[in-house]
Amino acid sequence: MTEHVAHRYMANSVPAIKQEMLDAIGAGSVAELFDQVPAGHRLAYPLELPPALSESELRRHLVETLSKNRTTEQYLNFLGAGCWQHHVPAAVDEVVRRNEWLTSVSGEPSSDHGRNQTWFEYCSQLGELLAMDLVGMPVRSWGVAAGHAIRMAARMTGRDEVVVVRAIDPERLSVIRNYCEPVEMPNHITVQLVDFDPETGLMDLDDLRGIVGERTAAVYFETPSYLGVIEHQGAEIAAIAHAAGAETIVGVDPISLGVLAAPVDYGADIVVGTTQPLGVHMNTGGGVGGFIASRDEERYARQYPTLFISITETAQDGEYGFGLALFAQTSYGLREQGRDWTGHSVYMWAIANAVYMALMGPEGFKDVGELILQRAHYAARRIATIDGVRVAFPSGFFKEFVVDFTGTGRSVADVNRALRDYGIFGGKDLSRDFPEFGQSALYCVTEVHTQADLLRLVDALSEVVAR
Amino acid sequence: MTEHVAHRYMANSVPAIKQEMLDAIGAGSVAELFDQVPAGHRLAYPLELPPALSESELRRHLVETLSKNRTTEQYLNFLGAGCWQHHVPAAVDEVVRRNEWLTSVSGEPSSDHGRNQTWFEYCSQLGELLAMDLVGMPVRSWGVAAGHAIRMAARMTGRDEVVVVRAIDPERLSVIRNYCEPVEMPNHITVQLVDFDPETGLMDLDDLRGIVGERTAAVYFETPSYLGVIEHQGAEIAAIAHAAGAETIVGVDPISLGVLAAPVDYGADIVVGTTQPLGVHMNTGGGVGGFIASRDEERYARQYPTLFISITETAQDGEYGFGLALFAQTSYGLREQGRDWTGHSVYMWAIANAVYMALMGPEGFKDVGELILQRAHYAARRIATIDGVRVAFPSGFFKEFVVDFTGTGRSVADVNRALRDYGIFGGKDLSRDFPEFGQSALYCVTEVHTQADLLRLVDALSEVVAR
Amino acid sequence: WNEPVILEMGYPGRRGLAVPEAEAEVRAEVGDVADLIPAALRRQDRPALPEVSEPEVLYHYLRLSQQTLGMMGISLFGTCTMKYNPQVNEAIAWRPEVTEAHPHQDDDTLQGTLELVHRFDTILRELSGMDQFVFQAGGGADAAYTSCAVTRAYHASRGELEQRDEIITTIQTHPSNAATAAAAGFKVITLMLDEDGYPSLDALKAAVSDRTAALMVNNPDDMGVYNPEMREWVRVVHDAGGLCFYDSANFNGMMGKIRAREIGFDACMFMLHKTFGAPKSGVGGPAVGAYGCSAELAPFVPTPVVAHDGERYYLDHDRPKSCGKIREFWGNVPVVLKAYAWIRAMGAEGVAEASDISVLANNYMEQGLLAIRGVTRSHADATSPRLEMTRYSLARMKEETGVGVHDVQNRMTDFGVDAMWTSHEPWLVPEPFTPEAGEMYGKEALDTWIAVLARISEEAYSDPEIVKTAPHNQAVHRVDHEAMEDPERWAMTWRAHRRKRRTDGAEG
Amino acid sequence: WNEPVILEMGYPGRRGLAVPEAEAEVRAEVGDVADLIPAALRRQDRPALPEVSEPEVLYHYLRLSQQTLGMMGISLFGTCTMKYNPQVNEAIAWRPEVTEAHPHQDDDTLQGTLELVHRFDTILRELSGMDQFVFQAGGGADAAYTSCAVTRAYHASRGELEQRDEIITTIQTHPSNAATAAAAGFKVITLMLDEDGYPSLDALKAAVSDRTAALMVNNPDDMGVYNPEMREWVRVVHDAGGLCFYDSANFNGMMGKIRAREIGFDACMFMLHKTFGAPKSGVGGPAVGAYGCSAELAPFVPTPVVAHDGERYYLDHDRPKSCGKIREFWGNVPVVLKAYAWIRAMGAEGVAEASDISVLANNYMEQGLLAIRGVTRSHADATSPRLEMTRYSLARMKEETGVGVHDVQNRMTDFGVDAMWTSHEPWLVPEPFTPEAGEMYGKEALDTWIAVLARISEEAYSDPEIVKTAPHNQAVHRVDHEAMEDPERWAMTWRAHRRKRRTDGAEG
Repeated sequence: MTEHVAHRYMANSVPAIKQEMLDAIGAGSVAELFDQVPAGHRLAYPLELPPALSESELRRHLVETLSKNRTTEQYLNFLGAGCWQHHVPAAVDEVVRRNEWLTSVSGEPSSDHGRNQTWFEYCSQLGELLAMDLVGMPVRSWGVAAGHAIRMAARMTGRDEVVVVRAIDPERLSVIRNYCEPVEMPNHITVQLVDFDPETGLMDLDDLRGIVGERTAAVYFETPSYLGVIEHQGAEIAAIAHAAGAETIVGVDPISLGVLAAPVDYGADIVVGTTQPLGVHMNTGGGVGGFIASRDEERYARQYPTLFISITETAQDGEYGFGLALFAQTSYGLREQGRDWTGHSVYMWAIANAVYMALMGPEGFKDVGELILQRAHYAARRIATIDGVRVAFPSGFFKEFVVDFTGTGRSVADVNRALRDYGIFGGKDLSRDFPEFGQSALYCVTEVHTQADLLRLVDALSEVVAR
Repeated sequence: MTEHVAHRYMANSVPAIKQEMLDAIGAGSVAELFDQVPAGHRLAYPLELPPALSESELRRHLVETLSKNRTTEQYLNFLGAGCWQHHVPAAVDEVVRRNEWLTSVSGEPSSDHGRNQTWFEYCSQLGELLAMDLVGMPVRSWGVAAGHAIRMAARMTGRDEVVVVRAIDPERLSVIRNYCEPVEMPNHITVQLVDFDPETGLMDLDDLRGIVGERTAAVYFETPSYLGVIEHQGAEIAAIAHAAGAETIVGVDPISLGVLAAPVDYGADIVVGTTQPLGVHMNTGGGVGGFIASRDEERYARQYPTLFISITETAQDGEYGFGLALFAQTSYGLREQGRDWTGHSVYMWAIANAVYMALMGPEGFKDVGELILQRAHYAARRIATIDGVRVAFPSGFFKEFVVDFTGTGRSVADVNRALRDYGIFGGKDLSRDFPEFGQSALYCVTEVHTQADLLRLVDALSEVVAR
Repeated sequence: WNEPVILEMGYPGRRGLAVPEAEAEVRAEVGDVADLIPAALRRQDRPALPEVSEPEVLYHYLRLSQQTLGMMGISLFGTCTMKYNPQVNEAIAWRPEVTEAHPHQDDDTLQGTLELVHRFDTILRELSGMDQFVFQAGGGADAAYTSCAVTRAYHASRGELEQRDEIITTIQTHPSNAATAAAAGFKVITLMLDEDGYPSLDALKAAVSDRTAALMVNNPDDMGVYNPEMREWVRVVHDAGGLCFYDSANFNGMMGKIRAREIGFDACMFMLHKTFGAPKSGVGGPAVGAYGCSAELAPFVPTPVVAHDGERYYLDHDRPKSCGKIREFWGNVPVVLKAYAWIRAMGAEGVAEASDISVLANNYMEQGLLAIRGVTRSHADATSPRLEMTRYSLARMKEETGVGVHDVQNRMTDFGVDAMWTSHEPWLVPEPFTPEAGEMYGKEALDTWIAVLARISEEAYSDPEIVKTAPHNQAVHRVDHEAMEDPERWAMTWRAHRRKRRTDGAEG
Repeated sequence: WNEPVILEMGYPGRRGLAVPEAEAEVRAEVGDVADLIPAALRRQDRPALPEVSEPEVLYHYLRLSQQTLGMMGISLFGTCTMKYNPQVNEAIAWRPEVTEAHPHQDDDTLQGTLELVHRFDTILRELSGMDQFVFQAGGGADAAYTSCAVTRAYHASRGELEQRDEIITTIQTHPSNAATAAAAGFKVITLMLDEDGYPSLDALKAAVSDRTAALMVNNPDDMGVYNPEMREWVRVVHDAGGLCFYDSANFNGMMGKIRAREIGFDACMFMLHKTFGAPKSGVGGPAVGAYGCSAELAPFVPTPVVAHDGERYYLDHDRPKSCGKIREFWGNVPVVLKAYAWIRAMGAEGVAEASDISVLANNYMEQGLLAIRGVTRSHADATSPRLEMTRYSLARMKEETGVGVHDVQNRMTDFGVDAMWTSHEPWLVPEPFTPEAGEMYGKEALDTWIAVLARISEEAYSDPEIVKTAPHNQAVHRVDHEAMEDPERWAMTWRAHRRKRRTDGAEG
């Protein structure tokens, strides 16, 4: 029992090997090597951790604990709101799980050639979807991407205000606010929210015109918006921003880009968005990622906080090589003088994204966009037929829409609790963040929802609100 | 809808490519290429298959259908009887699932070097466990291995009887009978069953002596036996066989070999057994595999029906190469003149076995063998304390033991049905195949069963039989 | 670098896996472990397995996997239908609902699996016209053996087994038919080919008699030649009281075109790990030879059979006429699942298109390959197009340059092209090879394959040494095949290697 | 062979994935799809994505994975703790209970995940002495930013934020501390090293004032040097009203030896993708910087926090003093799960032993490396042993042979050894490198690493061209780094590459 058994993860966890190494360096004990750590720094009370488990015990412990979860395989799920249930092709998972890249670090182009090429193919394919030439390596989320893009715009313009659409995910807005710094900070960027039309969910352009001014570094809006609405005034918004000398930053869900115009086509200067829908599981929220893209102009390139992968030539004629570009301007290169900061992000998901985009191709994106539109609109129309239930913006949306239960006298929390008995996760409750919609929920319908699923939802909802 | 969409698995499923190829060969249509197939051979009625599914539809269909199963993760399982629940290390699964070997065929040593080496390492490590120098590539099951080994012995000795222990899996015995051919066939091998002692489950040596004779090609027995008993009269049995000029064939469960003697040490000439416990999931019975091993003598080697992998030298000094050996004597080489026949087997499981044995090492096999012994005996002793319940052979067993419910007045079918309500799969019902044990079941306890699990079983059994 | 053999690795005391200790109460109750084992059976020595850590084991085998070409390159392996193994099928087959299930669980707890197997049975019936499929056979040869066992049981039930002791096959039917027939106790009669590439009807008639138990035959054969007289063959055998078994290993070119039962066959088999997209796994399995037969033969198939009573799926064990077991349990369930998933992804249209493409692609390749110096075709004068594969010969190249098919195989791997298949024994044409284009690879890949062979032909005619000493670019150089046939030098295990090397006086 | 870029592959009309059609009733109800999109927002062009089949995509990326060395070779990447990523952790993290869960599901349906996260929080508290951990930060730098955000909220709550606008760090603390402090709006004061390898206490005292918001520091630093005066540092900063943040990125040598809170720190962060065995994924993530802090700072951490009311786990969103969100949702759950699994496999003893081994192994390597011609150590005269890593220099080699650290990095990959880490900027010693032995690799691997460097040193002194033109053995030759910094030539996407290549008048 007290006998030392070597640990399976540590090849040198064998007393004889340790002694060999101690002998080689002429040390009497391992403790000697920690001489510089004063006694006063050492543990004041002994470390108490749960006992070490063998793999079979560990596996069972984890499986049994996780079995307390309910999943979206078991439940019909209509939650989206920044983390969406799209089909993830099995080939994507197979590729992304390969130990070769999971265990890679940041070696030389020679040791990481395949991974670097894959990252380049992520940027390149996203660039085709966005019709933009400059795409950075991904950042940690859409909100993070928006935050960095706003800071880029502030540095580029030397201005200190940003105009942000109010129909935005409150979590994302909170991230943006953290990136814009509190008012006490000297470089604080003031976030000005611009209203939306309560009838259509579209941006109120009059309000926008009133807010944009000479301190405006950028106007930021999204399409589809958080409320699902396809903001189609992009060209007008960009014109207003540009007229004031501000940058136009657009946030997009890239899975819409087979059917929706690329933001650059209606005037975007910087485009940000999420990478999660492109082949990444929801992972309880751990699947999110963000991107930043722009025209390939030095003015923009020099402000990116991200790493870049560039294709280049090698010592061998006709061979492609791939390496980190513009590394020197990052926080790795310049510490506090660098562009914001970079570090671990979600690069493995960039591999998933690359595989996903390659599998989809132009037609796949068109097909999936159309299917989502069809099924989401079908769902909204059927739901709107339920007594007392209203769809706030019944047209011009992509995959999400606001369902208003106020007329039923039931709260969203109530409805969702009741739906769980039907094996359904109802939409995201908006009643706290958007009280103006009353008891409303954001429903998400994607290509994974069949007509039968949607009818099952409608039946359940009908029963629940009729109670 | 009727528009042709290229199929995702077929790169040439594009009309333009097909036309390019037709043009190249000067054919007017694909139909022309089937000229030799007469009209009278063609489908008489059109093919009706369920509609093609996209990956997301397919995935969901399969997951939803399979969710009707109950698994041994959800239920506490005591079924064994030839397919056992042992811990499968995750590293084994990770390795065995690699597409490189899944998609390999049988190329040259140069294209399949890594796979061949891994197969060689399977044979080599199994050889260490068995203390035998000649190990063939695996066959499809333990029963298949036994059947081939008996035929090898018959060819080697020119005799036409085999003596087989009666305490054997009836499924395995049925396979053996199929390999020994019906009496109508000229090369029929007569299977003589030898009794076991009803007190101990060990072979009745007097009966054996009476049966073995000059027509006996081989004596076949197992340890542990189907009933779980460690047959410790191996040396005596082998002596009786050898005295009659017969071969001794022993079947073993290799996971016992860290604590049980290697059969060669008590006289085995040919050793067969299962590979499933060595890192292969039960797979609803699809995890089974068998092996054949012997001393490295030409007399044996020339009779194997299996493929062999030999280590050898290459054109480069000091380099190892691996290739198929003794291919010419197989059915691939000699058709009906070959040794029995070979073909697809369970070679991917040999990779799993190789990884498993490497992870376990000598100490791992010892530890797991001891743990199984301890927990299985603990379970048997606790179960034996239940009123009316008897353990048929309460000592000298490895991981399985016979629990006799006759005294409770309940049938095994009844008990097992009741146990399912406790989330437990009870032992294999023996009442049909071994009526002499009355209402008995074969219980299997392995390293995955904790004390708490065993007590849960005992509690459930106590309640069930007390009803 | 040269990856060591695992048995050379490690350090005493290192561990790759932790085994928990028994609980204190368990230890107390059962006492000393040694006492639980009869003295005669206690292991005395310590098996000389490697002692390595988990990462060392993992990365060793991952590196070895990387030294395996598989479909990372181009692999057109004839008589074996290289097919895409869809990743979704793998993903599902590795879920716990499949891997963590025991075959003896009560049918009520396996309804999902039983349903899928039954659905797939129904699909195969549609594809073949047969009335019952079983999945117990662990490969194509195992299915051929199953057929022999069913044939025995059928004739035995009629009291004719002793009389009917012959099985007829053809020289281009897979060797496993002849071999399993012989192993099952039958005499084997093998028909040779006529100038059209298939045996004549007259040859069959001469072989058939009241001793005929069965005909075992494929069509098209292993050279891609279709025998248009097969209906008459079946009639001749049936008239003599024999059964007809159709080895559908080469079904890929025929999918959706013909049905074995409609041509008159009593039984057939499909290789789920070839035609139906499950992995071939190094021609190694786990695999499934799905055996199907007519209602007349169904009582004789191995037990159990997956059945459906209208409400519930169950395993039917109660089949008194059954030939018994071919293998323990009821088949390689994950493989059946993958095959089912494959056909559900293809549908009837996809299956038919795959057949079209594979035949078209083979004929396209033939055009390119026959233009290469030193390449000829078997039965060069037969005019009918070959189906999904073609048998070629490098006899001319060998004669003119000394470079034979084995050299070319090795050289191909230098270009990332998996070694091509030659031919089953016996080689009817010298220096044979048999690529099968299949439906997976794009035309670009086929063009590359042709170009590689063309380049090797140029090398053979200009600098044959390059080809004869290949490979130059792979994880290993050319191996010494002779040593592997010599009892003094072959070594099927590391312990044999160490022993024989010691005897040689070499190194250690 | 040279793997093409995916955008060069394919054929018009090929598909890699099927998207189902909407059901007939759905189509009928919603009408023409185009009408569902406002005209101004309809996509007019077709994105120039590749058109490839599923197998083509799969094998392309599998081949690229094979061209990535990772831990298939030996990788001792300093400041980053290369650690085994246990396969069981991966297997569990990819189960549907994790992957197929939505973060907004009701807490009742996420009890399993919440329990594991909460258990892990408890474990990290034990390891650090802190009172609350959050996992929202998607990496170590993100955790540093979290610390800055908490620092802001804390000082703001006391009305001191405007006054406290400085953060102090040291030159051998990871750049992300300085960078996030600046991005958070603080002025950054960076202390330089003294001859002992760490900044003097006096330098700190000189920097501290009533403008000090916080100290952000690691210990040991990125050269393996431990600052024994850290208790005094914390006292000095606290006395001035500042907070102290301990960047525990280099925790591997310290596990089980020290606790940040006991030394006085207010907050710390652990990198779960380094120290706790989750994959590093190309220093790319998904990753987690677990941020922990004292009870005093806990009200300010990002929301939500995983809590337990004795019966039920829940997400606590109701934290009015919170600094808000650092990132959407509540963290990279699979990474937290893997880290939890890792520590459950290690236990307290395993963790302490890992720390011992990593320090022992580093000192063992130092012995071997300093014996190699051209290799020196930073602060050569400092006598205290380095902990889990050591900073070396190849300045002498560069001077004597012209071979620098970049050349050596490239040459190492020829031996299957991943390029070693140099040093974060700024390089305090010329031509630096920083291997970190860790506890995963065996002594054999460390010996190999030393031997490879010794061989390269011999090459540098005998035939430097070999080293300068390396790699010779890899999937790619040495790349043109200059082009990647030139706006006219860099190309971060294929479309940029095509455009710029066209402008160059080259090729296409």
